[in-house]
Amino acid sequence: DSSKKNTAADSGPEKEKAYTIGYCTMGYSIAPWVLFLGDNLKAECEKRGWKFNMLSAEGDSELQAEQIQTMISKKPDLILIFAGDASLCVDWVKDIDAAGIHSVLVGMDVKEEGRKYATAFVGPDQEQMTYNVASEIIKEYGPDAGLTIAQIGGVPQQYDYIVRVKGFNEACKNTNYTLIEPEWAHSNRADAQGKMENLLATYGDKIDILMGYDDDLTLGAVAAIEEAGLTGKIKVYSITGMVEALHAIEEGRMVMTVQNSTAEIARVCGNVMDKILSGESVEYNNPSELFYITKENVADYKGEF
Amino acid sequence: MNSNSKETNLWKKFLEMNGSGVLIALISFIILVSIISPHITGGKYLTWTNIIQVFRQQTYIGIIACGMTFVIISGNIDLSVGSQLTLLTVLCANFSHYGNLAAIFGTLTLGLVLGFFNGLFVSGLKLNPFIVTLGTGSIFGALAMILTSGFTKRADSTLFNYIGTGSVLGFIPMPVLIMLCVVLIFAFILKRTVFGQRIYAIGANPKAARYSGIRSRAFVAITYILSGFCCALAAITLIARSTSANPAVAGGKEMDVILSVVLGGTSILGGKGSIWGTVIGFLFIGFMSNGFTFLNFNQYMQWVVMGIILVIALAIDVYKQKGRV
Amino acid sequence: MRNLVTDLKNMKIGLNRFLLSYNSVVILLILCFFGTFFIDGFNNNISTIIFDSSIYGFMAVALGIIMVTGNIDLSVGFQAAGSAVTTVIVLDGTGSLFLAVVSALCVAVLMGCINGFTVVKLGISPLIATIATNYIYKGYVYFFTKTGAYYPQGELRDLLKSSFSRLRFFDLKILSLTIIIFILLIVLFMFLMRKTNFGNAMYIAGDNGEAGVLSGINIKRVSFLAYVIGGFLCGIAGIFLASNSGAAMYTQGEGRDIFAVSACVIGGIKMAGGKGTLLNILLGILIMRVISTGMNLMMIPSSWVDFVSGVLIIFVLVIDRITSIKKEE
Amino acid sequence: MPEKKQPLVELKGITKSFPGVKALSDVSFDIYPGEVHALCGENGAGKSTLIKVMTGAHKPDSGKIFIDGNEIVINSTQQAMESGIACIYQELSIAPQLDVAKNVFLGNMFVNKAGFLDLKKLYRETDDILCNYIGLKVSPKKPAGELSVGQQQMVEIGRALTRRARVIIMDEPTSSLSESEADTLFKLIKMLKDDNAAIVYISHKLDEVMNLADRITVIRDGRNIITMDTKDTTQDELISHMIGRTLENLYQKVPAKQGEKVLEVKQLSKADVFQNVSFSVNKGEILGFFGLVGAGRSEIMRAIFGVDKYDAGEILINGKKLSPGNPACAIEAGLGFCTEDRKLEGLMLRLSVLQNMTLVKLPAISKAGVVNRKKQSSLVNQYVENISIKTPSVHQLTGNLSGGNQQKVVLAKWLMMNPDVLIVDEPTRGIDVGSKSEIYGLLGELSRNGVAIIVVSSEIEEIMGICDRVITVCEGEVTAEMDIEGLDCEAVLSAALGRKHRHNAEIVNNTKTGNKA
Ligand SMILES: Nc1ncnc2c1ncn2[C@@H]1O[C@H](COP(=O)(O)OP(=O)(O)OP(=O)(O)O)[C@@H](O)[C@H]1O
Ligand SMILES: Nc1ncnc2c1ncn2[C@@H]1O[C@H](COP(=O)(O)OP(=O)(O)OP(=O)(O)O)[C@@H](O)[C@H]1O
Ligand SMILES: [Mg+2]
Ligand SMILES: [Mg+2]
Repeated sequence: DSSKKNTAADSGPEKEKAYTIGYCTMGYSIAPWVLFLGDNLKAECEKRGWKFNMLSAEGDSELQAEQIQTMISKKPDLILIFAGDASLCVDWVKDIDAAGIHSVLVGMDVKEEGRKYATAFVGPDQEQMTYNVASEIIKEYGPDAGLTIAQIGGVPQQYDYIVRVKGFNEACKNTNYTLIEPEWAHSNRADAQGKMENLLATYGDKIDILMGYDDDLTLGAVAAIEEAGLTGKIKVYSITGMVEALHAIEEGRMVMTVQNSTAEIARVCGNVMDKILSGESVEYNNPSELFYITKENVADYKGEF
Repeated sequence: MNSNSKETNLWKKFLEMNGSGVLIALISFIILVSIISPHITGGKYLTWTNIIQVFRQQTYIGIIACGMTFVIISGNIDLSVGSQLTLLTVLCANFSHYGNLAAIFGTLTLGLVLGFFNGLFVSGLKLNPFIVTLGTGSIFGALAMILTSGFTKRADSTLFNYIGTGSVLGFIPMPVLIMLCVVLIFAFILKRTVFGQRIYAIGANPKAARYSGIRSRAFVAITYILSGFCCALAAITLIARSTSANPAVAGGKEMDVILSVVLGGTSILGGKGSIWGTVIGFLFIGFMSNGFTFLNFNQYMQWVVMGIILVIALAIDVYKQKGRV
Repeated sequence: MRNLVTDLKNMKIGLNRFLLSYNSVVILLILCFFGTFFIDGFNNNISTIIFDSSIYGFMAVALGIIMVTGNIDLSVGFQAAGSAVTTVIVLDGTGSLFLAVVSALCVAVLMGCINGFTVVKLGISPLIATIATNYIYKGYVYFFTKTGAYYPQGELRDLLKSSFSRLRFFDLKILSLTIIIFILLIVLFMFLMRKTNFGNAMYIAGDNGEAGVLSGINIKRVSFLAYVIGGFLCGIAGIFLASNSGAAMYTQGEGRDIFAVSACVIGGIKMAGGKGTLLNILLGILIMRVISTGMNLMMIPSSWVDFVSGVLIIFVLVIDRITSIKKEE
Repeated sequence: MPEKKQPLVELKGITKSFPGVKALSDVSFDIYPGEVHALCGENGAGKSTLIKVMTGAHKPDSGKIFIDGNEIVINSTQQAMESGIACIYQELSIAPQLDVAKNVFLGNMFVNKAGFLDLKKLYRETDDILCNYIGLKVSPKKPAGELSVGQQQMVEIGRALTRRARVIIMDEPTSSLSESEADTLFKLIKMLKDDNAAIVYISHKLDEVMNLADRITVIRDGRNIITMDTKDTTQDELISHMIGRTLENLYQKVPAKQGEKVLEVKQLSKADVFQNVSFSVNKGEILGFFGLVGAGRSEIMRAIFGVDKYDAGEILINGKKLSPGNPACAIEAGLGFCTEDRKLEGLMLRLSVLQNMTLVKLPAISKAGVVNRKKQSSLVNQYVENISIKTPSVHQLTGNLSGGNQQKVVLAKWLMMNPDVLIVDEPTRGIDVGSKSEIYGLLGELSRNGVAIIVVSSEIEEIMGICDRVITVCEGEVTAEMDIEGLDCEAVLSAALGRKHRHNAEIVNNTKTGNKA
C-alpha cells in the first residue's frame, strides 16, 4: 500500500520538485556491469534534476545492511536497492517501509515475503535469465545429448552469481548433461583464463559447452580456449553483453550472450520512479527486456562497455 | 661431530635445504593427484603442457614472491603487494593507450615509487613494517578504486599481446621466460653479491649490521623498492595476458605471495631463506589449485584441504629445523 | 580492606595508563567533534556506532589479547563467521537456542585450540599459521553459505533475531544486550589481565618469553590459552552477528581480521607484544567505527574509508615513533 | 667440607650433545649445603650446559640426577625450582617492559586468598630486597629495561634470592657488574653460605674464584678434569688444569716501535655522557682506556666510531676529519670497532661463521658487487686457523659457538679489513684465560704490524699487562693519561675513581689485585 507514503501529492503541489533518490548498491566497483547500472541510474535521476545519493557496500552484505539504515536516516524520497542478498533484503525493505519511504528494487528482486513492503521491482529475473540460456542449449542439442558443461563465475559468495548458477543448474536438472563444479575467477580475467586452462588440461576436448556467468570473465576463458585451439569445438555461452563479447560472437568465438542492459533497466526504473513520486500507482513487476544475442542478430546490437 | 653413512649425509643435506619439507609435501601431492585424477575426471595431471600451465598461472605470484623474499630475509614484510599489483595493473592499462613504452616504463617507474613509499615509512621512519604496509596496502587499494572509479580498464597493444601470449622456442611462454629471468637474477643477487649477503646480515641482526658499517636503512629501503618493481613487472605480465584490469584484480594476493615465500623455508624472522625455496613455494600453491580442478573439488573443499596441507607442510619444515638455532 | 585499597590504587594506575595512550583519545575526540558539528545525523547514529563497535569489538579484543602475548591471529573473522554458521545450523536443526549457542561457542573454542596448536605446539610462526588455518575455517563457512545467506526457517529466524542483538533494556539501543555483554567482558578481561597471575604471565610471554620459561612459567600454556580465549570471544561475536542479521553469511568473516588489526594498532597495541590494555583496543574500535559510519553519513564511497583508515594507521605509527623518540631523549 | 654430610644435589655421568657438538660427556658434579662450589673451564667447556641440565633447561642424553640422595628426573625449570634449585643465567633474562618488582618476582608472584595478585605485598617485598640485600637504589615500579646492564644483573640476583632456594647457581654473575655491585654480591654469597645454602659459582675471573670457592671443579671439552679444595691449590695450577698446559705469563709484551699519529680526538663532548675528551694514538701503540663500569668509555668509543652522535669536538684520522654519526665512513677511513656486547652488537647468531667473518671485508673480495666465493672461503679458513677458532666447520652457525670462539669470530671480522686503528671494548669479557692469552698475543702482533689499538677494559691487570699508555675515565671525564712504564695500579685506580672515593678504591684494590702472587 503506497498510499500513506510521502509523495509529491502530499509534499507540495509544484511538479518540478527536486527529489533526492538514495541508491544502495551491493558494490559499485566489484564488476563492470554493476558499475554501469549505477552510472545509468545516476544519469536517469540527473536528467530529471533529482539528487542522487549512492552508498556502495563493495560486496559486503553486512555493510549494505548498515548503509540501508544510514540511507533511511537521511530520509530521501525514494530508495533504490541493488541487493547483495535477496533474503536479507526482506528486512531492509521492511525497515524502509516502516520509515514511510518508497523502495524500488533494481536488478535483483527481494524474496517473496519482502514484496509486500517494497513498492516495485525493476529488472530481469537473473535466475530466469540463465535458465533461458540453458533452455536454448537444450533446445539446440536435446536433453539427452550427454553434454559436458564447464562453468566459470566471479565470486562464489556473491548473490547474483549464486542465483545465476542456480537458474542454469535448474534447467539442466532433467537432462543427462554432466556439469563440472563451477570455477571461480574472483572477478579477475587472468584468473578466469587460468581456471579455464586447468579445465582444459583436465577434461581436454571432453568439454562441449562453457557457461560463463559474466562476459568479462568469459572472455578470459575464451582466450584460453583459443590458445588450446579448441575455438568452435567448445561452444561458449555467457551473459551481460560486453562490446568485446559481441565481437567474439561475430567472430564465432562465442555462441551467445544475454544483454542484460543496464541502460534498459535504468530507463524503465526512471519511468517507475516518475510514477511513484507523482503519486500514481505502479505495477510491482517492471521487467526490463533481455536481449539474447547470437551470430544471427548480433549486428542489431551494440554493447554497453 | 659423530660419523654417519653417506646416504644419511645426503639425506641430511637435503633436509638442510630450504623448503625441502614443502618439496616433499608437493611431490607427494602431485603423485597422489596424478594417481587419483584419472579415476575422478579422467584428466592427465603430469603432462608437459599442464606443468607449463602452472608456471604460467603462477607468473605474477612468482615474480612478486621474488621481491618479497628480499623483504622478508631483511627481517621485514610487505603486506601491500596485493594492492600494489591492483593499482599498477589499472595504471598500466591506462598508460597502454599512450603506447607501449609509456605503459612499460610508466608502470615500472610507478612500481619503484610505491616501493619507495613503503621503504620510506619502514626504514626511513622506522615504523613497524607489518602495520605500515597494511596501511599503505589499503591506501593503494583505495586509490585503484578511486582512480578508476571501479571501471574495468582495457589495454590494447600488440607488444602486450606478444608478452602475454608469445612464446620462445615454441614451448616456453613469454611470461614464464620473464619470471625465470627474474628468478635467476634475484637468486644471483641474493647468493652471490655483496648486497645479497648484507641483506641476510641485516635480517639476522640489524644492530650488528649497522656496527659493521652496513647502510642498513638504505638497503632495507632498496628491498622495498625491488618489491615494488616486481609488482610492476607482474602487473605488466598480468595485463599482457588478460588485457583487462579492474580493481578487484589482486584482492588478497599478498597472502599467496607471503605463503609462497615462507613455504620455501624463508624465516619470517629474517636472516634466512632463498629464492630457490620461494620457487618451490609458489609452484606448490600453483600445483595445488591446479590439482584441485583435476579432482573436481569445489571451492570449500579446496580451501579446507589447502589449509590442512599448508599446516602439514609448514609443520614438517619447523620439525626439521628443530635443534638448529 | 587492604585489597580494596590496592584495587583503588591500581584503578588509578589504570587511569594513568589510559591517559598515556592519549593520542588515540585525542583522535577520537577530534573525530567526534567533527562528526557532531559537520555531519548531520551523526548524533542520532552515536548509539549505532557504539552498537556496531561492540559487535566487531569482540573480534578486536580477541586479537588484542593474542597480540599481548606476542602472537597474532589473522583468522578472527572466519572464526566468528564459523560460530555464526554453527549457531544457525544447530538452531535450524534442533530448534533449541540454548544448544545453538553452546555448540557455537564450542566450535569457536575448538578453532581457537587449532590455532593454539599450530602456533604453540607445532611452532609455526603465528602470522603464517593463522593464514593457513583461516583457509580451513573459510571452507567450513562457505560450505553452508554457498547458496547465499543461510538462516533458520520461519519463526526460528525471528527467534534468533529477537534473542540477542535486538534485546534491549527500556528499549534503548544504548542498553542493548550486545553492548552490555561487551562491556562486561571488557571489564572481566581487564581484571584478568591486570590482577591475576595468568594475566601477568600473558604480558611476560609477550615481553620476554624465554625469561619466563627460565623462571618456571609455562609460557606455552599461556600463549595457547590466549588463542582459546580469542576463539571464545570470536564465538560470542559470531552469535551476535548471526542474530543481528538473522542469518549466517560468508561476508561476516571477510576482511574482519584487517579491521581488528587496525583497531588494535590505532588503539596502541604493540606488534611486539607485552604492552597495551583493552582500553587501548576499545579506543581503536570506536575510532574505526566513527570513521566508517561518519563517511557513510557523508555519502562518501567506501573505498575512501579504506583510504582514510590506511592514512590513520600510518599517522598513529608516526605519532608513536615521535613520542618514543622524545622519551629516549 | 664435611664429607659425611649428604650432597644436596649430585649429577652422575651426565652426557649431552648438540647437533655437531658433544657439549658434555660423562660429567659428574656434586654440591653440599653451606659450600661454594666453583665450576671452571675454558669457553665451550660445557659449564653453562651442565648447569642448564641441573635447572631443567636442557634434558641430558644420559646420566642421573640425585637430590638429597634420591634420584629424580628434571623435566622442567619449574620442577627444578620446586626442588629448590635457582639459577642466575649467563645471558640476561629480563622482561624489559615489566617493572622491577615484577621482574624480581618473575614466576612467583604473590597471590591473595581470592586468587588475585597482591601487588601491595609485591612492592613492599621488592623494596625490602632492593634495600636490604642487593643494595639497588631504583624504584620498584621502574621498567627493568631502563636499568643499566649491571643493575639488571642485580635484579636477577634478587630474583634468585626470592626463591628461597637451597641451591643457587650463578653463571658468570660479575661479568657485567661494577666493583661495588660485585662487592655486594660477594657479601650476599657469604650470607647465603651462613644460611647453609649451596652455591655453584661459574666465573672466568679466577681471583674471584680463589677468594670465594671452597671447592673447585674443572671441566675441559665437556669432561671432568679434577675436583679440588681451594685451600690446597693455586691459581696457576687451576689454569693449567683448565687449559691442559701450563700458561707461562699471561701478558708477554714485546714492545712495538711507534709511528706517527693516526687517530686524534679533540674536545669530544656529549651532554651528560662525556665531556671534552681529547687524546691521540700512534701507529703501533696500544692505548688503554680504564674506568669503572658505567664510566662512559663505551659511549666515547661508540661516538668516535660514529654509532652514536656527539655534540661537540672533532675526530681526525691520518689528519683527515671524520664525518660524525656514520660507521660506514669510519670503516672506510680505516677504523675498526669490536663492541663490548658480542651477542647484541657483534654477531649474527643465525648466520654462519663464514658469513659473519667476511661481512666487513665483502666489498674488497668482490668485483662489481659480485662476491668471489673462492677468495672468501680461503680467507676465512686461513683466519680460523691463525687464531684457532674452535668450530666444526666454517658453515657452523655462530650461535652454536661458545663465548670465547664467538669473540674470536668478531675479532677476525675486524682483522680482515686490516684497519689502521682498532678499538676493542672489553675484548676479554666472559672469556677464559686460554683464549685471553691468545687474544692478547693477537693484539700485540697487530701493534707490531703498525696498527694503532685502543683497549677499553675494566680489568686493571689487562691494562697494565698489554698497554703502552693508559687513559682513565671517570663519569665521562678523562681524569689522567699516563705511560705504563713504572706505573703501579694504585695510581691508575685512584685516577679512575677520580680521587673522591678513596675508600672505595681500597675495596676495589683488594678484590682486583688481592691475590696476585
Ligand atoms: N643450543 C646449542 N646448540 C648447539 N651447540 C651448543 C648450544 N649450546 C651450547 N652449545 C655448544 O656446547 C658447548 C658448551 O657450551 P657452553 O655454553 O656450556 O660452554 P661454557 O663453558 O658455558 O662457555 P662460556 O664460558 O663461554 O660460557 C660449546 O661448544 C657450544 O658451542
Ligand atoms: N643498557 C643501559 N641502559 C641505560 N643506561 C646504561 C646502559 N648501559 C650503560 N648505561 C649508562 O651509560 C653510561 C655509560 O655506560 P657504558 O657502558 O658506556 O660505560 P663503560 O665505561 O663503557 O662501562 P662498561 O664497562 O660497561 O663498558 C653509564 O651511566 C651507564 O650507567
Ligand atoms: Mg657459559
Ligand atoms: Mg662499555
